[in-house]
Amino acid sequence: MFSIKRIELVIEAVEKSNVIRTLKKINITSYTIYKHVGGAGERGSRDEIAFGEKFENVTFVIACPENRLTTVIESLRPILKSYGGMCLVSDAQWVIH
Amino acid sequence: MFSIKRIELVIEAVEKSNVIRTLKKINITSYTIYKHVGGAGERGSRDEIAFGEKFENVTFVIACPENRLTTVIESLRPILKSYGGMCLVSDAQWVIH
Amino acid sequence: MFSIKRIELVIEAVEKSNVIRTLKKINITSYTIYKHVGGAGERGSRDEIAFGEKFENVTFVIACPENRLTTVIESLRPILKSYGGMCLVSDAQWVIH
Amino acid sequence: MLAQLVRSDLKLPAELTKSITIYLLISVGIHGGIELSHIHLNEAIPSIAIAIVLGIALPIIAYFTIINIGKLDRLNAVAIATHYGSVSAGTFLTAIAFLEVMHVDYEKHPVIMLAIMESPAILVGLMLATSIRKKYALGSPVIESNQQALVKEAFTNGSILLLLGGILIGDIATEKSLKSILPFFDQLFMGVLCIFLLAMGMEAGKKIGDFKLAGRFLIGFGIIMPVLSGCVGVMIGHYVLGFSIGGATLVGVLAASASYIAVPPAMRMAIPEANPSLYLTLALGVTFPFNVVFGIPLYYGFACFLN
Amino acid sequence: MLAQLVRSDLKLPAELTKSITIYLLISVGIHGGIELSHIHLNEAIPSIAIAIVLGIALPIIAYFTIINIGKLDRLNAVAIATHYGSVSAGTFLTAIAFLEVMHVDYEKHPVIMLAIMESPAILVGLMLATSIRKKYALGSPVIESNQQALVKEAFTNGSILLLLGGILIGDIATEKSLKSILPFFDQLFMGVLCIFLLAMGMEAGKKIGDFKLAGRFLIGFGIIMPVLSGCVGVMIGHYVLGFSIGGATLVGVLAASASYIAVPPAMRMAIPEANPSLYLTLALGVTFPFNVVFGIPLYYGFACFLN
Amino acid sequence: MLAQLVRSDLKLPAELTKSITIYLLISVGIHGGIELSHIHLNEAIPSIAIAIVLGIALPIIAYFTIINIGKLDRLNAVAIATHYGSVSAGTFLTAIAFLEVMHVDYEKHPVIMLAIMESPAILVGLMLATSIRKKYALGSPVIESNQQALVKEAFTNGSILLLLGGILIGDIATEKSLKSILPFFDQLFMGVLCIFLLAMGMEAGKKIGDFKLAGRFLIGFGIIMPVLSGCVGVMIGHYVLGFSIGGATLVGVLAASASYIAVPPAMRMAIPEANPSLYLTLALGVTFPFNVVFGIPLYYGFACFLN
Ligand SMILES: Nc1ncnc2c1ncn2[C@@H]1O[C@H](COP(=O)(O)O)[C@@H](O)[C@H]1O
Ligand SMILES: Nc1ncnc2c1ncn2[C@@H]1O[C@H](COP(=O)(O)O)[C@@H](O)[C@H]1O
Ligand SMILES: Nc1ncnc2c1ncn2[C@@H]1O[C@H](COP(=O)(O)O)[C@@H](O)[C@H]1O
Ligand code: NA
Ligand code: NA
Ligand code: NA
Repeated sequence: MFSIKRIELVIEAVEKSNVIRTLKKINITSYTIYKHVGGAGERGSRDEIAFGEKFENVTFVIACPENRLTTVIESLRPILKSYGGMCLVSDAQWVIH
Repeated sequence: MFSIKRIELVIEAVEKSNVIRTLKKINITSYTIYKHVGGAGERGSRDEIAFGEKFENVTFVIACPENRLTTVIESLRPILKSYGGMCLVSDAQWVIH
Repeated sequence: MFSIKRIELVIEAVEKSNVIRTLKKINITSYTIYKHVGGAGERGSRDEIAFGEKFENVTFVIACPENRLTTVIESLRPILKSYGGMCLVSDAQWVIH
Repeated sequence: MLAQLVRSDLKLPAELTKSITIYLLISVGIHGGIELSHIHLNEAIPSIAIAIVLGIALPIIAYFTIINIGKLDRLNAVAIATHYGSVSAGTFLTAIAFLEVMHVDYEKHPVIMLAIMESPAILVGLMLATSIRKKYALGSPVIESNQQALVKEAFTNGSILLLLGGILIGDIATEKSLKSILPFFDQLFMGVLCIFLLAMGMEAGKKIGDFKLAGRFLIGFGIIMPVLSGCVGVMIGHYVLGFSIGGATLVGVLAASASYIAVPPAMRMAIPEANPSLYLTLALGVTFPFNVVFGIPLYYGFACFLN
Repeated sequence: MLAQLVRSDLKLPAELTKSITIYLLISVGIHGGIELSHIHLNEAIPSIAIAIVLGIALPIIAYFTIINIGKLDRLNAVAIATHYGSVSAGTFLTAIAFLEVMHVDYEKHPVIMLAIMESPAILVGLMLATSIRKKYALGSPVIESNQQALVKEAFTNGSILLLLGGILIGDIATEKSLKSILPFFDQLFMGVLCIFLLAMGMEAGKKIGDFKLAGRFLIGFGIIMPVLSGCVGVMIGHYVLGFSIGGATLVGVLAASASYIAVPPAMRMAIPEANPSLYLTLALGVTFPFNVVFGIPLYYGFACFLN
Repeated sequence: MLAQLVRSDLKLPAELTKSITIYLLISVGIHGGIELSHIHLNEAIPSIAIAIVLGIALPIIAYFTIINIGKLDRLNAVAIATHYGSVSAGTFLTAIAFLEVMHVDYEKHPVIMLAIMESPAILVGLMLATSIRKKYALGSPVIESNQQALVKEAFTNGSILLLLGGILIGDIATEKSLKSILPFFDQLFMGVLCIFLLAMGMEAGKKIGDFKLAGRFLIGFGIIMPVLSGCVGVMIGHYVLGFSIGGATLVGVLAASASYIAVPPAMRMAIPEANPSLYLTLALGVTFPFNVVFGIPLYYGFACFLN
């Protein structure tokens, strides 16, 4: 096991492909995505509505080495600024296989 | 970035609106919800069955300031007591946008 | 509240029942499952395709006492070795109900 | 082969079974509504009254049976009993398919009864649970706001609204506009019902593994209770409501069937102390398949015998 | 009872409403395509031109109306205005059902117009937002790559492709092969549309709670805007395109309807400064139900009056 | 336009395509069952035997072809080869639609063969992989319990059960009760198949981007393998089973088609060392569209030529 940073990004579903593009640019190609995520925050409540699945959230979980954390966060920040969302960072151990 | 507490509450889907009401009462209006969550625990296994989606779990993730943690937990505890579930608390950093 | 280890295992959906069997063998019968999880990693991108839901990921979240951590991880490791995936371990507090 | 099906990996998508249920409820509502548009409202009052009486009496009878004969604790008994006072739309639909294949005519009032009988039992269950908790000085773990939510939902849950909506459409729509929607709601009905029964069968089959959990007494209860209430229902249909063979059979089915959609989550919220595996296994794994395979022909046979 | 429905727990599965939308778009495309196969391409050019002109003019008019009469900030105004330049397939389908129940014939060109009018307004909205940001020196928070993605999607979104795909099938398929698919795409149409309207109604009803948020001016706008553009549309259909009563009604409906599927996510990406609750409430909670209940008969009445 | 569709945002809901697959398998089973009810069981034995022989022989032939001509490692070769020994229900259904549009009659035995040919190839693949690992002293990363689960699933997977269930219904149901379900299972068949092909086409199209990954040899293999096995299949259908043009075409299609539903997850579990992108791209992105567009008419033409 070695230490990594666990980034948990909750963001509007319309921004999904934008986030993936952004991560690719800084060479982050490993991530996990949860779709159909509901939520509530400053921008009101977000939930699947029958005719607008794009008004839900998606969650990205990204495990990245500590020294890459700032790069990742700085490239995600503009998206968070424009479209809102939540980004949490915590410590975790990666189990080597 | 500043420190917050990350609360992760896994609870039966029937209790979803009850949890939202409870959080509202203590002025917590920001949370993220994962639906259609399966699981197993002391109360047997819970999974989507075709005719009873209400026998699944939902997961709430709530990022809250450390000084509000006790209030949140104490107001959720009665629900956990009656209906079971899991509530984990961990440390995380909130990325300011 | 008492301290536990939070294990977060992202693995291919075909392995779901295998993981459950493995956990049962070491007497772990409490876990939470997220289905229809997308992702990308060394083994390419994984996402629901209309004719192959088994090519998605599932995520297991397991809260276990610290002294059981090694057992759990060692029994999951062969699966991770064969089929890839991600396994993160972090510290959390379990809210007693 | 059925056993294979159950043990197999095959799972109908949950959204499909929900969609099918919606379709079937609206369809059966429309059918009922079309026929009822020829009927005066007054004529429906006896059926409505009987539906309410059954919905109140059945769970009480079931409760005392379980308590006195079986040795279950009281709150589990209430939770189970409540299911038998409500109805199963799936069983009702199968009975209609059965009558149609047998070319037996039936009155349409039972469709209204189906909508009405969803709710009263839930209220009775709630009241029984509250009084038990008081009498035996058990602390109630039920959050108050839940109780209010429950009462509201007992009367406005989806099935009721879909059924009543269908009845309304069938009742007020002109023949001309009905013509354009009937290919969808009428011709496809039996085929869709087939898929529904397949899904139900698989769901029911998955519950069979939990049989040991329920124990012999409860399994016996899950079979004898519907037989008795089914026969009482047929008699009420025949003697009190004066229905034909088909109509009396349907009243029997309403009485005999146990809810597995609306009541289980209501009981989970209202009586968290009870074990959901018990009532789900009974309603979905024992009584539903029993009614579909043996019960419906039995109640039909009994209705024929009375005539 | 409708209110009950809305407040109830009942929720049609999201995948069901999506599937139904797909079915309806293909079906209406096929119907259109069958008729259009008898028509020369040249004859369709005027309708196509009008569709583009409406798609460009309507959002601009709507924008200046909101800015001048209401006191909304400019970016929210653009976001709302854009919705009124695009179209709502749901409203269009309801209008077709209305005409069919009334036994009124209609030209099939509006089906092509429906496909075309999805896109231009989105581009106009984008351009308005960009020029406003420049003029008032607002920093643009829109990520560049989003802008490109948006333009591409404006022309290749699902609804357009399904409609055009249906038109193509209806146009080129032989009568023999059509015969085998028509039971599915034709006979079921009205029944499926029923379920679609039920789902839409429930979705729209859930928006009613947000009315206070929108304020009096916007609600007024959400009703008067479609009335005016609907009547203009009918006049264009009648005088410019020379359509019959049915065809003119449909052009009116195209002009009057506000998109609630394609435009909202586009505006969310293009104008993150705007409040999605405002435009969603207006398009889905005000204009859509208004058009379905009052608008369509009104435009039809106006078309009759012109003839 | 097809390219547009693929690149677009449009995605049929996954639950819809699953539901459609279930419907199509049951429907084709029922059709087959109705016809087979007139046939003696003995007459079906040769078809069953041929199905098993093809299921065993084809993956072995495919394996040695890939190993000898291409330069793929052995385990990837096994994984790919296994797909060609199994069958694709989608291709089979398209072939039936093709024959029906051409008004060509066909024997119903191939429906049984379709059910049977799902399984044997998976077992052959498992055995090949095991023996390769032994021979080349590769450590097996496959968890033992997985192997058992796999063998069980090979014989009881959903498609098989739905097909056999349909056949059973068609076989034993009386004409009267069939009448009530046929509007659903018969009249809608072709329309639903349309939507299915649309979904499949989009899925297949999304695989085209992975073509470079597969390399020239594999793409060639994905086209030539079905042509050869398809023609052998037609010859077996004609000379060994004595089928008409339609029946021989279907045997050809069974031999030519590569599984993309049952086999990929089985191979993922059985041979984790192999690259899923390779076999998914080949089965879904190369062989399926090739068979639908060129293969079926080719095998049909060949069957005509033999007669
Ligand atoms: N404090 C919080 N805890 C958990 N989730 C949050 C929190 N704040 C925001 N979110 C999530 O982020 C989404 C966007 O938040 P906002 O931009 O504040 O509307 C919400 O829909 C929630 O899913
Ligand atoms: N140790 C655990 N680790 C992960 N999830 C758990 C654990 N215990 C309980 N859960 C989750 O909480 C739900 C309710 O647990 P219980 O009340 O113990 O039946 C389960 O269905 C699981 O999803
Ligand atoms: N660094 C990472 N961060 C988040 N998720 C990951 C990471 N690496 C792998 N995963 C997840 O694990 C799955 C399998 O990874 P792999 O075996 O590397 O292809 C991926 O589809 C992701 O969902
Ligand atoms: Na009952
Ligand atoms: Na418009
Ligand atoms: Na084959």
